[in-house]
Amino acid sequence: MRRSVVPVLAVLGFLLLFWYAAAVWLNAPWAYDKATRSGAVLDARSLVLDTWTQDKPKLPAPHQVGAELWATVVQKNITSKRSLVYHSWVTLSATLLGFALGTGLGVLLAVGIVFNRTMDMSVMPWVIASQTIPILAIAPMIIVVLNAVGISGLLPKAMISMYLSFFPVVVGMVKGLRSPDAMQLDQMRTWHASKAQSFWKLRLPASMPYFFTSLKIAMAASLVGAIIGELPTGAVAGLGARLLAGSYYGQTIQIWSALIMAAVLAAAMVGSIGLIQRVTLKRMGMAG
Amino acid sequence: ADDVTLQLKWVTQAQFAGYYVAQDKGFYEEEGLDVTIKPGGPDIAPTQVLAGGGADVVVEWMPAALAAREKGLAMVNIAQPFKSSGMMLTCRKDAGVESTDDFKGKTLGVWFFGNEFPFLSWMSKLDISTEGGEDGVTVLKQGFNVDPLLQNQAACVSTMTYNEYWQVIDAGLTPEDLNVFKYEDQGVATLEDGLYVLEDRLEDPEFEDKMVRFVRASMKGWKYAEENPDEAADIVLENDSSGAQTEEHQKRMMGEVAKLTAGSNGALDEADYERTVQSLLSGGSDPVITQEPEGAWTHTITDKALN
Amino acid sequence: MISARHLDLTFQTNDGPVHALKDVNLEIEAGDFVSFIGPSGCGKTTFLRVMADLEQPTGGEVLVNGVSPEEARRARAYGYVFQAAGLYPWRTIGGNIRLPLEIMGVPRAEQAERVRRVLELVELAGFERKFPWQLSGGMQQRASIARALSFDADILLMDEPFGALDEIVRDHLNEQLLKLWERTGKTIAFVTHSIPEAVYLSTKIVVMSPRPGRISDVIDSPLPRERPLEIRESPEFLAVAHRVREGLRAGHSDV
Amino acid sequence: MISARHLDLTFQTNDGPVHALKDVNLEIEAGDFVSFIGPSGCGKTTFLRVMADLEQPTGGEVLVNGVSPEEARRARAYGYVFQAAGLYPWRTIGGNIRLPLEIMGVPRAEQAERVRRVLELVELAGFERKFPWQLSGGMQQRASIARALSFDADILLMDEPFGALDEIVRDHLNEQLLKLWERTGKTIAFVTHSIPEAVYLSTKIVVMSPRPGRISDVIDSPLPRERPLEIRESPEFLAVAHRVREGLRAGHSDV
Amino acid sequence: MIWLGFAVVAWIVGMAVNMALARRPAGRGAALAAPLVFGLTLIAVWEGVVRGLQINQVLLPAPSAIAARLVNSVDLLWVDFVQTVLKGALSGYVIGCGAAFLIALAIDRFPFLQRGLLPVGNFVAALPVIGMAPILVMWFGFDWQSKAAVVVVMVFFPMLVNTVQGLQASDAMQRDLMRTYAAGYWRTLLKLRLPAAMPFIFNGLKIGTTLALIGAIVAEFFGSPVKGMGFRISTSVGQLALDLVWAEIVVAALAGSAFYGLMAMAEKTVTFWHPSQRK
Ligand SMILES: Nc1ncnc2c1ncn2[C@@H]1O[C@H](COP(=O)(O)OP(=O)(O)OP(=O)(O)O)[C@@H](O)[C@H]1O
Ligand SMILES: Nc1ncnc2c1ncn2[C@@H]1O[C@H](COP(=O)(O)OP(=O)(O)OP(=O)(O)O)[C@@H](O)[C@H]1O
Ligand SMILES: Cc1ncc(C[n+]2csc(CCO)c2C)c(N)n1
Ligand SMILES: [Mg+2]
Ligand SMILES: [Mg+2]
Repeated sequence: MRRSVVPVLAVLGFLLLFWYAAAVWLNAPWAYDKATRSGAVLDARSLVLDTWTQDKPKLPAPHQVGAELWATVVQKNITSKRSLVYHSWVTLSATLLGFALGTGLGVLLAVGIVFNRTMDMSVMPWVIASQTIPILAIAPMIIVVLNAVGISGLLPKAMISMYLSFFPVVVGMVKGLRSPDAMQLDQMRTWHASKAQSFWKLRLPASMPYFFTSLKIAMAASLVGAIIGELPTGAVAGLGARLLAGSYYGQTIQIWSALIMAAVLAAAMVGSIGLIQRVTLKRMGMAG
Repeated sequence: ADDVTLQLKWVTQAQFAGYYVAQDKGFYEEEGLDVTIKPGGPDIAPTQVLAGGGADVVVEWMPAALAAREKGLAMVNIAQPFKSSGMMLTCRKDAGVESTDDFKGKTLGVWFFGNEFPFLSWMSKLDISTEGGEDGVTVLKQGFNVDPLLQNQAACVSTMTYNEYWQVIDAGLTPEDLNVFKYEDQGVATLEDGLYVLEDRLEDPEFEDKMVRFVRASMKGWKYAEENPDEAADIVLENDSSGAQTEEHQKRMMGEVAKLTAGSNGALDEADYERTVQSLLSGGSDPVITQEPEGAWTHTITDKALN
Repeated sequence: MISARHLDLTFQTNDGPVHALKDVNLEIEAGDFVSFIGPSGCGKTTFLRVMADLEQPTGGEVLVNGVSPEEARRARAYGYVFQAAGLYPWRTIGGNIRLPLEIMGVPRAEQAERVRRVLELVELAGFERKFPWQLSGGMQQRASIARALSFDADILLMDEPFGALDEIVRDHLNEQLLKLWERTGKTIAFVTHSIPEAVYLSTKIVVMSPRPGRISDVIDSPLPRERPLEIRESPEFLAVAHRVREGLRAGHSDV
Repeated sequence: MISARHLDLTFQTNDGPVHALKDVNLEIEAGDFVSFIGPSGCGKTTFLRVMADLEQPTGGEVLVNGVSPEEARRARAYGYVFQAAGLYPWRTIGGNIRLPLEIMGVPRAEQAERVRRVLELVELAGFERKFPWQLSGGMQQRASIARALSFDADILLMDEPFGALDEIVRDHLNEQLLKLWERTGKTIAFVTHSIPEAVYLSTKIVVMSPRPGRISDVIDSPLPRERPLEIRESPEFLAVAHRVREGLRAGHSDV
Repeated sequence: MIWLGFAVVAWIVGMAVNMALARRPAGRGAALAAPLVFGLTLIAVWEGVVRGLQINQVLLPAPSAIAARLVNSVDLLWVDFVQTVLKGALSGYVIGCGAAFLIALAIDRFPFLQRGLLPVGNFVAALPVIGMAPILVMWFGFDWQSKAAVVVVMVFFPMLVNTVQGLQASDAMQRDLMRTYAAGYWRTLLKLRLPAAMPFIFNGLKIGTTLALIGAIVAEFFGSPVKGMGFRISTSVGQLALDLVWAEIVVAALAGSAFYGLMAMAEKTVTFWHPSQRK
């Protein structure tokens, strides 16, 4: 752990440098554009300065994003609509609900697939095919249809999260529930264990490592789902709405700060699953 | 109180100030209505929401509504708060666009999602192909913002007088750098932001009565907004839950929107309607609508509401 | 106790059928210690699995305690020790041994008592709360034997239980197993690759030959029931070992 | 040929250091067949790995052919047979044996010739085009021996190469290995758990004891170089075996 | 009512057929037939419900209407397919997977990078790529290049992580063997670690197929020329041409499944030796 501090810092430092350089490169055309229209001549110094301080840059400089984050995360009351914390919470709640639904659905499907040959043979290819459907295309329809039957607010977004997050859970859990080897299953047979007993005492515990790995993927997917769900709900609130509004008004700084917030959110949630995983597996004696 | 759900065409902004003012000032309440305003967004088709029963009444542009009507969704215009069109094409002078003749061979940014119909009628009136090439224009599906113009990816982009145009200005281009072509000036203006409901629901007298009260209160809201633009902008800002709108932009937008609503008391002007229909019918090989629509509007609501 | 008559078993594989057992006839008396020995792939495991109702014969008949293997399995008539220890990594040693007891619905108090007893039996008292990976391979194997003993089945089926152990540990466990067998009078079927092990442990040695798996020799051991380790250097022992070796070699022309 | 002086090796683990080898001294002459025997975990594998430059000693010195193990490794002085066959599943048997030859840049024609020859040596002619998983465990093990033989290194390091095989196959391979050793005069270091195997094969038997790994006895075999299988019943053989067993038991109080 | 009955009957019949299929011994035929029957059942139920409940076709068109549109608009669908799948998705997929592969090699070669780049990379991978789409459209313009860029970003990390993991998949003993042959880095890479990494690499490649398609389509929502599957979907919703929307979705699902299937087949031939492929 400690050994990685220096390399991580080095990589981060390099990224930052690269970012500043890219900002100069990408924002220079607009600086020149402005200069030619106003008839001014740009020297190197003022060019660099200009590219790092534009209002709507093609790529905002890191300090601009940092300042925006500081202003919207720390300096705003967290109940204010202009606080990123508020919007993160909106997204997070949909993410968590969708994640819970997706995990539930995924586990149920996996159990069905493992225990029922009919399901195994007919459902799996369609689960894969379902993921090739561009979700952004049907997201508005889902929302309209759910709206039509009177469901609105958190749930439609959560449904889209669910749609994206159940897939990794199904795949991982099918693998996990099938991970006990033939010998372990035979053992159960020699003890004349019932199906339920071999599920609770063998298949389920054996699937735990797979379960947590899929949870991590599902959590990230769920966040993406919540954000997608926020785009067509009318950009009401949430990180997705911030992305969209930023995009609508060309506020790149706002886009980037929402993006970074989303990544922080994802990293935090995936990290906490990792933590739970470590504790659980350790208590189960599977941390080896 | 009676429940009414209104679906807007776009995100919360001063374009819809009248409705927010009516709600905020209690005009709806006075009429015994409990109104829910649903903001729209880039992927929300108000026509579809109406069909799905997600809203009782929607704000929509007339070309989209008529197109939907021809597709079998019987939408009826019950009121028309916007008298004139705010749509225009904003071009860079340095891209060499001085008049409509200069469009040929250029790249133009156009909104789709039901907003492309006015542009297509205009081009067919000008007899310019939209398939690209020397004598045609190359059409870009314009995203949410005016980037293509700023980055010289397009010679012109679609803008609204009250919104995107000012984003261009905010970005640092000056009015002197630009040439604008208003659809109104080109004689191809189509009616924007009207209120639409489903035809069969109007047969229900109770619903009709609800709509009468709704339109009355909404128009009251619009007139209030025209008279108190700054206060109206503040009300809009309060209702913007994304927290992304700025006061400056909304006040300016309210000022511009007021110019468009100014000539309307809410009742649809038949002449405007005829002009819109003719413009849409004349769409060359692929017109937006193929036949004269019937029953696409009614005055019954506004008649009852305004007298 | 266990009797096989004209037993046949053919596996259907994509490469065509594999004849794993062919016309196998065998009688095992209650209290016998029977070893199965034979080259790899001759069907020892398959035979054991048929007895345990883990594999269905394609011909012939097996009776366990006078009933079919399935009924015997439902009556929990046997403990099965697999070739690998196969302990559950998420359960402690105690938890692993308790597992079959939980499944069979033994009351809690009795579970604890039995776990304690079998752990003592395999000399693992004090390791109850350890996880399998905290034990050496030999200890794991003993825990897996303890698990098979915990529910006191009359018949013990053991498939190369000591294959992975070094000679000294193996000798030690062999002694322990013999003692257990004597004390409890269980019937044991035991698969091994080691000739000395087979001779040392068994009252009956079954030599098998492959393709298709047949029984090529059944040797009733002349050795007394009481067997110190030194018996392995006695002439009787060497004679039996020799006979087993010859039997094996005969079926082994195709190495 | 190989000499170890005051060899020490400590592994650093999260549970603290593990002293795998302590003050190990040994001389192996060219042409010797040396067996290492000792309880699990006593450092046999570690010692072999040090000779092969796969592990760095933390103290003392090893010389192979008068140079350091690293130089010897770079000079491709030895073939190593691991405990498990370790064949690459994506290569055929022939491809696996060809692997070291490709790496060492042997010309194509000669590669084919050598593969043919070593396959014959381990009696796998005809299996060249099969994939490892299509062979039984014993055959895989032989293929891995063939691979180590293919490039004709002077020194052969073998870590329990016959551990997974049944007695008959094992006897057979033991004979073959002896013949090969006699014919080629290679130096062989051989790890085993089986006392008879160690005694049967070796000119020198190294008995090790654990925690920390030390050499507790080095026995020079009095048996002649020519060894029929029957020699295993001779008194000299049994005497050596007895001495090895005693040595093992001494270091084995902690089963 | 009749149509609702039809839906119920279709469901019962479909399930019965599949149950019968499942009881038969497994074979290639059943493995193909079962999902097919299941799909047909779903479609029949869909048709029955849409007609039975008289669902407005601007909300959910019936499969028959979608099929009709599919047949009538082949030219249009083909143009969109070329623009989105062949130009956007495929080129981005190749570039993204290729770059990820090369960088994985570099990371694997230099442990410093591995310790520094992977944690940062994991953080970057947590970025919702959807949010990147408008930015990339801004940077790379409206045509397929920006779609390819979005695809590159989407497929990059799954591929990178899998390849890095795969390169560590050879076991210690196999690596030691190469050491005893005094084989250098490149030889070890070529003869041992790359082949051993193949199952993981294909995992990344397979995940990438669906991501590539979704990425290319989604990116078109943020600006595009007037063709492409994403463009058509987003504009057709506005025109209430839902049958065309669903026709595009069907094409997308077919293309995605075919792409996935192709990779799965390649996997089967390349990693024929892996236990999961043997059975
Ligand atoms: N499930 C199966 N499907 C197909 N063939 C099988 C199956 N199980 C075993 N066989 C084949 O049946 C034969 C007997 O196998 P079995 O496992 O009984 O041998 P064994 O005597 O136990 O060998 P070993 O000493 O190696 O454990 C072998 O040829 C084997 O390949
Ligand atoms: N890489 C390692 N890290 C830490 N400890 C190790 C490592 N390799 C071996 N050891 C320890 O060193 C000691 C000697 O191990 P080694 O593998 O040499 O034993 P061995 O004699 O070959 O045993 P076996 O007969 O079981 O193969 C053991 O206690 C083992 O746990
Ligand atoms: C994808 C997309 N489609 C359409 C519009 C245009 N639009 C819809 S409502 C409205 C009123 C003015 O704000 C305008 C201009 C856009 N901006 N982005
Ligand atoms: Mg077996
Ligand atoms: Mg070892």
